[in-house]
Amino acid sequence: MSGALVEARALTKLFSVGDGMFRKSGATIRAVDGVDLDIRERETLACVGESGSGKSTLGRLLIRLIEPSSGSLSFGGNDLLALGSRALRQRKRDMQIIFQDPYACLNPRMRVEDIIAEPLVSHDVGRGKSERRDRVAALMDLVGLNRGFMSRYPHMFSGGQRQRIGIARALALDPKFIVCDEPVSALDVSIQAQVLNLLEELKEKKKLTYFFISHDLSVVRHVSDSVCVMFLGKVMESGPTAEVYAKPLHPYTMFLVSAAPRPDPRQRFVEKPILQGEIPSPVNPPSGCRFRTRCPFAAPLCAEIEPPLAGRGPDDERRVACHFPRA
Amino acid sequence: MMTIAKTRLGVALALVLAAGTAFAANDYVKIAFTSDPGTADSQLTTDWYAIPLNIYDRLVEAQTTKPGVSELVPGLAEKWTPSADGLTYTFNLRKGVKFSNGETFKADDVLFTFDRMLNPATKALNTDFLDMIAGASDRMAGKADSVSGIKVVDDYTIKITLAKPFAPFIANLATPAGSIYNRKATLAAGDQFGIDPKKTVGTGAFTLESWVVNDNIQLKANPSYFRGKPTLGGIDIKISPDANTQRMQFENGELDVLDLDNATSQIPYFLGDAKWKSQIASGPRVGIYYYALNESIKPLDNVNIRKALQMAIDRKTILDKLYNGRGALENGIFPKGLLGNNPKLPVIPYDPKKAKDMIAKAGFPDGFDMEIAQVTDSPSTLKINEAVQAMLAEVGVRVKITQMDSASYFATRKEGKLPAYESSWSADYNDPDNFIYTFFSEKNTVARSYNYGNKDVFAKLESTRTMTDQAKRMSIYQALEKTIVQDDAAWIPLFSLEHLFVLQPRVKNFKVSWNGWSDMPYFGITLTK
Amino acid sequence: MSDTQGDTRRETAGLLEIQGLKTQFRTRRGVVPAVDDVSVSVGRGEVVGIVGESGCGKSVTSLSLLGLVTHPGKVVGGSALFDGVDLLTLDNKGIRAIRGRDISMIFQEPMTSLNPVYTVGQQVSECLRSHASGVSRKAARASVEEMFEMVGIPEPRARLDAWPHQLSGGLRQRVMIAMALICKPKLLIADEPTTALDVTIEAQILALMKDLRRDTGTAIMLISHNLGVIAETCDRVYVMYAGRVMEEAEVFELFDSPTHPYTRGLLASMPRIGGERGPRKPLYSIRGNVPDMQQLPKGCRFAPRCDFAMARCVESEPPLLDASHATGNPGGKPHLSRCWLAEASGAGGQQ
Amino acid sequence: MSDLTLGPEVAQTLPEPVWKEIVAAFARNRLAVVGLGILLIVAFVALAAPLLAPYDPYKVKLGEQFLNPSWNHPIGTDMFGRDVFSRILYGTRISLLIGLVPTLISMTIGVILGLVSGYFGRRVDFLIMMLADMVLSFPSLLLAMIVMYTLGASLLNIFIALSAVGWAGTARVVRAQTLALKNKEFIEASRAIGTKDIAIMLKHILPNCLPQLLVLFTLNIPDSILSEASLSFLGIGAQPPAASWGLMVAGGREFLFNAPWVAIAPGIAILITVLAFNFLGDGLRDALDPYLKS
Amino acid sequence: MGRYIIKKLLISIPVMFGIMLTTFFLLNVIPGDPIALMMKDHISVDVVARVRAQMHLDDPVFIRFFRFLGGALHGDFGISYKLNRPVSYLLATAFPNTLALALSAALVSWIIGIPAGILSAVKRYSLVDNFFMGFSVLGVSMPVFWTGLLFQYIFSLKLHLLPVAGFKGPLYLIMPAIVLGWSSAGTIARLTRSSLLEVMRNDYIRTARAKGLREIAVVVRHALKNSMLPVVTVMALQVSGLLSGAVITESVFGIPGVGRIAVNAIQNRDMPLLQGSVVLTTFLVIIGNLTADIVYSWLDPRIRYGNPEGKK
Repeated sequence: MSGALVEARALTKLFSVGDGMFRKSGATIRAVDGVDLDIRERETLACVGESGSGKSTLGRLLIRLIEPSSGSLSFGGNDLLALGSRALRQRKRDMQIIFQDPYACLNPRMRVEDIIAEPLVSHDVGRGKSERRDRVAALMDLVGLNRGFMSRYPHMFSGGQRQRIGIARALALDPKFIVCDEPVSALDVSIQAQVLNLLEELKEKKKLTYFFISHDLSVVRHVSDSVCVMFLGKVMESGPTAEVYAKPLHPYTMFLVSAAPRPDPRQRFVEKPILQGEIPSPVNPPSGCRFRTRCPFAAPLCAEIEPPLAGRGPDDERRVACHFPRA
Repeated sequence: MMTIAKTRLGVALALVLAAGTAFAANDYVKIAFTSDPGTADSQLTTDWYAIPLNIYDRLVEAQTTKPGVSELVPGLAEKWTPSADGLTYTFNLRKGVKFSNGETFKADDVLFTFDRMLNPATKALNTDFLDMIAGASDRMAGKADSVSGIKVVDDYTIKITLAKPFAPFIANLATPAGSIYNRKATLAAGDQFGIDPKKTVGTGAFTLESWVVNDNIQLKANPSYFRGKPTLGGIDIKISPDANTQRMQFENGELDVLDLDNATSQIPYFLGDAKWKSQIASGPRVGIYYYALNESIKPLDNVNIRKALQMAIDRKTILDKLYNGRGALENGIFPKGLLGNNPKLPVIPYDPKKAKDMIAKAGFPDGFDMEIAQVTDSPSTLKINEAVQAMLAEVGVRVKITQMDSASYFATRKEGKLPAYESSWSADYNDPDNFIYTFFSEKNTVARSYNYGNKDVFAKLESTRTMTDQAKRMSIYQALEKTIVQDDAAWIPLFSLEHLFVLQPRVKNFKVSWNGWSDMPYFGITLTK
Repeated sequence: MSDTQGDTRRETAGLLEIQGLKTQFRTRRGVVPAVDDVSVSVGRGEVVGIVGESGCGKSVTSLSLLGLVTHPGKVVGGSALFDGVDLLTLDNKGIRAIRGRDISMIFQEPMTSLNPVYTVGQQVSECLRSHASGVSRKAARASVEEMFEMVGIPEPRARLDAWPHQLSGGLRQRVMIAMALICKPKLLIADEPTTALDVTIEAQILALMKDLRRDTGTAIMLISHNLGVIAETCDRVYVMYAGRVMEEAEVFELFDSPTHPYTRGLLASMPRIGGERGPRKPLYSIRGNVPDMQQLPKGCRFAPRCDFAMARCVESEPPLLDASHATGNPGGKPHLSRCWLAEASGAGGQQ
Repeated sequence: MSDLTLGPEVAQTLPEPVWKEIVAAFARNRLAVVGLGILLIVAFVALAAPLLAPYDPYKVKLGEQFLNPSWNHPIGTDMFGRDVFSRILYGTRISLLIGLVPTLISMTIGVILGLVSGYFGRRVDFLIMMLADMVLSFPSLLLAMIVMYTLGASLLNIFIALSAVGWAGTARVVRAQTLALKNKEFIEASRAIGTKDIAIMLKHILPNCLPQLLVLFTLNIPDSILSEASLSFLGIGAQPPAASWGLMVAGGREFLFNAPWVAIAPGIAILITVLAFNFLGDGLRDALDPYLKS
Repeated sequence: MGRYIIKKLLISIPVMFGIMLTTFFLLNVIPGDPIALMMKDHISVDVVARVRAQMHLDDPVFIRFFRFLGGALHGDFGISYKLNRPVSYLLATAFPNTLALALSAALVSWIIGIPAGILSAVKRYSLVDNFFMGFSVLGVSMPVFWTGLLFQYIFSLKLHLLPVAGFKGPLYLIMPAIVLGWSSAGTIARLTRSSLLEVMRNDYIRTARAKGLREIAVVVRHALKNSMLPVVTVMALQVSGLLSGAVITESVFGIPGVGRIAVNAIQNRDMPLLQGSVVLTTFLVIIGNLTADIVYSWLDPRIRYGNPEGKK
């Protein structure tokens, strides 16, 4: 494919439920189920979905933090899954991840300096302590942290600052690709804006490519060039963000977009469609289309045949997995 | 699941309650053992004779006439006649004796009993007491179906022929190992003999009444005992493994007799206590305390070293300080009260200076290291070892005390590899053979880790056994004793001690057995109300 | 400290009148004035929103009302008249009688707010039976079932015997709402009721709350950090920051013409779904961080982060000032703002 | 996650051992402070035993057995005329050694196996936990006894026996903690960076187990001391004439009546020391409570 | 549930096998001759050699082990060398005594430990806390045999209230049960306390309070049941601890139980008896764990009605 930095085909991850002793006896969850994905260089692809949709798992698969059960994955044209552990470790310099929880993602028993320097140490970058310290200081400047706080422990920082530490750590090895796993959802609104702006700025400066995972549709709208909507391990719809939001093709996308509360009191006078029911169990997903049990437009066909993710519009830019796409 | 647990609890409590009904009647004398004997079959134990002594009789009995003195008296045999060559003994048996199952005692029972001991299927441990009978070795080796030397003449006469003359044969038969069983009952009992109280049948003054393993054994008076009904209602034996617990049970009135062998450390207390000092029964033990020296370990192979060690131990102080002086120093092998005891033996002096000199002359001017082994959890042994450790340190001998669990200890000793150790031996039967042969015969000296090597002594020990001339035998034994202890310094004799018991005031007629054993017959002892 | 002088609102025969509430946490590192002189009123049947970022004291305000602040927190001042009774002076027994019956609460985490070892039916009926003695088990069960139906729990009868872990997050929150409403309270305090839920479920719960409010007339105090939730649900809104109320206004007024720089900043920093803003354009962001509650600035608590801060702001803290004139809404519902800019003179000059 | 005692909004930071706070929380617990005080004294006594003890604790004087407590012998003498007071002072050393060494050994083993088991999971985990189950399924005293018999009674072998018995508990705790930590985002972050497994275990997981290990450590020490006493009761503990408290109690129990001090004094020494460790451990557990969970 | 139990039992088979193998081999690498031990001073080399051969004691150790194992699979654990009775009989008679002791001791530990734990959790850092925790921890801090000795001294010899030793009725059980139970009460109290403190921090406690429940109802109804969950697990782990303690207690109080049998078996190299005891005690511990699991699930509906889908 043309110029895609990350290319996933039929990527699948199964998790077995139950204890580790008798794995066979447990049921399996198809957390990510046959996902095709292209992320172009310097693009932000957002992945949006509710809990259990497999978006975080997908993010981890893309940088091979967890091993896929099947499917293929390439990074910069190279088969990522073919790499041995040593080569993979080398490869990891190019891809990083930023986590959701600014508290859990930093080891409470390490100094900020050591946290940010850990990638340098692991990859033996930089000679000596002082050189590394310089690089850490530069990274802290880059993400807007006071370099004087280098020897503090994470708990002395606020959530936003911790998220900056996490970002600095992710940038330490000059990666090309960063998976942002709900990087702002644990932050307050005012801090969220700061971090989003920082990510945007870094993307320009460092020529980064983002895979941006979020459940917050307005954040996604803001940061992404294109978006994929996931539901129970499957991509339901994908395409340029503005178009998808303006004209959702999949009923699920439509409900998602309309459900998000907006800071506008007049919205209360707008009759909004509300999606009924609960998210089905991932162990026993519904037959056919996984969304059909909640879909008000479901037809008998939906229970029988699973709709493929089919291209629509010019260049197949938009894709949707629905037998009866809207509009 | 819950209900199961509840039922179990219920069952357990019910059992506890049920056990409560088995309280011994008040006319039972209450005594204690430190561990369960495991069997009442005297052929299968070499160690636990208290029950056999009370529930069986033997052809001949060793009766205690005075403290430390015994004589052989008729038991189930009214009379025995040795042949002139000392090879054949004819026993005339007592008539009208009944086993507790009602069977009448006959010569066949004797034949059966002795054959059973030698029958390899029995796996008997006490064969040494009968292996001098003609044909015994063939029977033991499985080469014969019967023992050729035992012949029933009629119901009340039996003839036993020995392979070689063996002077202490009759005394041998008076040991608990010579207990007589009933053929019918014993065969019927099979492997339950000596275990199941109902199936364990003897002619003795008591019968086995109940046996709760590790807890309690009760013997009941046999009303039709041929010597008359015992005055005791029975014997209640508690298994109380912890000596200290036993002692508290005694003080709390839960025991009638406290064997101070189980609580040697308490002797000073009881001797000094106003309430108890008059309640102490004591008797000399026909037994000797000694240190064994392993001659295969350097420098104990050097006779002068061994002599020096004999002189370096202040036996008097040990006797006085650790045993309250209740005993006598011994200088040979045969302790006081044993046939052949030689009071004229030269005294081994306590002379640390000379000892040190001798050690230096033997090539150890700086002394040497040696090891003393003992079993774990034996505070009395430890006490004496620690004292000796201190005394030998004075002459430059550095002693390491090694404690081993008893299984390792006895196994190592059997291999002849145990270092020096302290132990005691008391008489099974009143004959010097029981001592000197046990320690210094060729096969036993290795098994007891002396590794004594005087071939001349070995030969004499074998030949003297077969002598019938009692006086001559004794003089040879005394000569050998002198050679072994005084010339060869093969061991270090220490002393003989008294055996002390404390009794509740209600216990009367308590007589310490002639040999000073803890295991003793209780026939004749009475309880006041 | 004398901010009540600027308080013009005295007219409400309100259901709840919180005046000058102060709640502190005494920690090793010092005293945290988590709620500092907060006054909130709720009228009968009114839906009042309290919005603010984490740590601003919005939850502690509600917990303080019912005496649920636990060690080392302590209510140290103020009053809270509820139907004429000062909740803060009630003894344990008195406040217990109010809890769950007159005022009930639902919490953020429906996962952990239900006791895992009792069925949801038991837990809801326990609430009823502890307040209405003499309600038979059977009758309680029937009312619970009815309540379940009302809050939109499918198969209500079967769900009575369900264990919390068997229910999804949305259903659990419905159970919590049923529990809160079973005694027909006058006031429902909803503390971040949808924060832990997925967007589609959140929409369901918000819709449910709107319906319930319409049907039961229960007043609601809705606590949230989400301006969207507040905008769509509330009648009147309090904006809190660092333990203080910064702005109070009727909801349309607040979103149309926010006067406090903090409120304005918050609104501006929100990315919007329908926004025309291009994706590359940075968001407005309030600089800096929430102040350390142990070392609060001397003047306005927002001053260090405020783009409009003046010398005066650093010097002295403004009281809640009437800002209605500044928004062209004089004489309407009260609009108060803790900002010197809201003073009649200076307010108009700023946009 | 948040510490609710502070209210959901106030507790902004992840609980993190801030030494001042831990010390303060610890100081609130009077028993723990008393325990710590006692242990400091015990440690001092252990170090200074030769200076404090009026007599040679091993000197046998057969003429001076069972002397009553007096100015010359504050706690009297024992069955060999040795000064009980001096023996108890010296016993501090052995008993602390018996408390510390096996605990250190067993915890080191337990930590390594627990880390490996929890981190790598699967077969290794299955095997290690099976082994731990074996150790835990058999009464520890009997197991220690068998080991003691196998190796022979000596101080070194006590260390080995108690370690052989004691590691399993630690392994389980560390494993559970490792499992809980393994999926933490900071561990994931480290893996994403490409950090080696061993470095992750040592740099990330182990330090986060330390509060638990500290508590476990203080509570395992008294267990070791008591186990040795039990082994001594069975005759396979420390070997005479060592002045181990366990041995002194076991040996002195025979003289409870005529010379009660011989058994009671070392018993009280054990009691006080073990109690102090227990109080200290409980206090630490309490003070570290917010940091014990992952 | 049934599958769970079966699974647990299946896992316990290799565990039990491992313990048997280990103990068998450990006790065989050391010198120790049951026959020589039985004969002690009366040793006769010929007799020992003959009887050893007859009892197949000279066979290689693994042959003996598998011979034993073969018997064990058929329920035949052989005959004790020392006590001359079938191992199964000996254990069957000793087991109820140990069970009675262990259960009553466990009961004592709960009676002391649980209220102490609750009180000190509710009144944290108060004198009440200190007193009750101090009292329960005191039990853990004394060597069992020493406590036993003092009890015997005080209650039997001085006060004449209870018999010193023996096992002939409930009266005889009182002291050993208290001594042994007290020694594990501290563990229970500790755990109850920390577990209750932890539970009290949960959101649902706040919910319960917000409902207007009385504080006692909050603690008893809402906190206690939850906080007992980890306590139950420890109660099961107590089985092993109680059996260890029983070894000593049974010896001090002369109770004919499994602990003493096991100790004697080790001391006497009585392999059949030792292996039987190993199987029994291991089995007991496993049963204890299983019971805990079952009680746990009975208390915790999350497991009882665990959703097979494994949802969070």
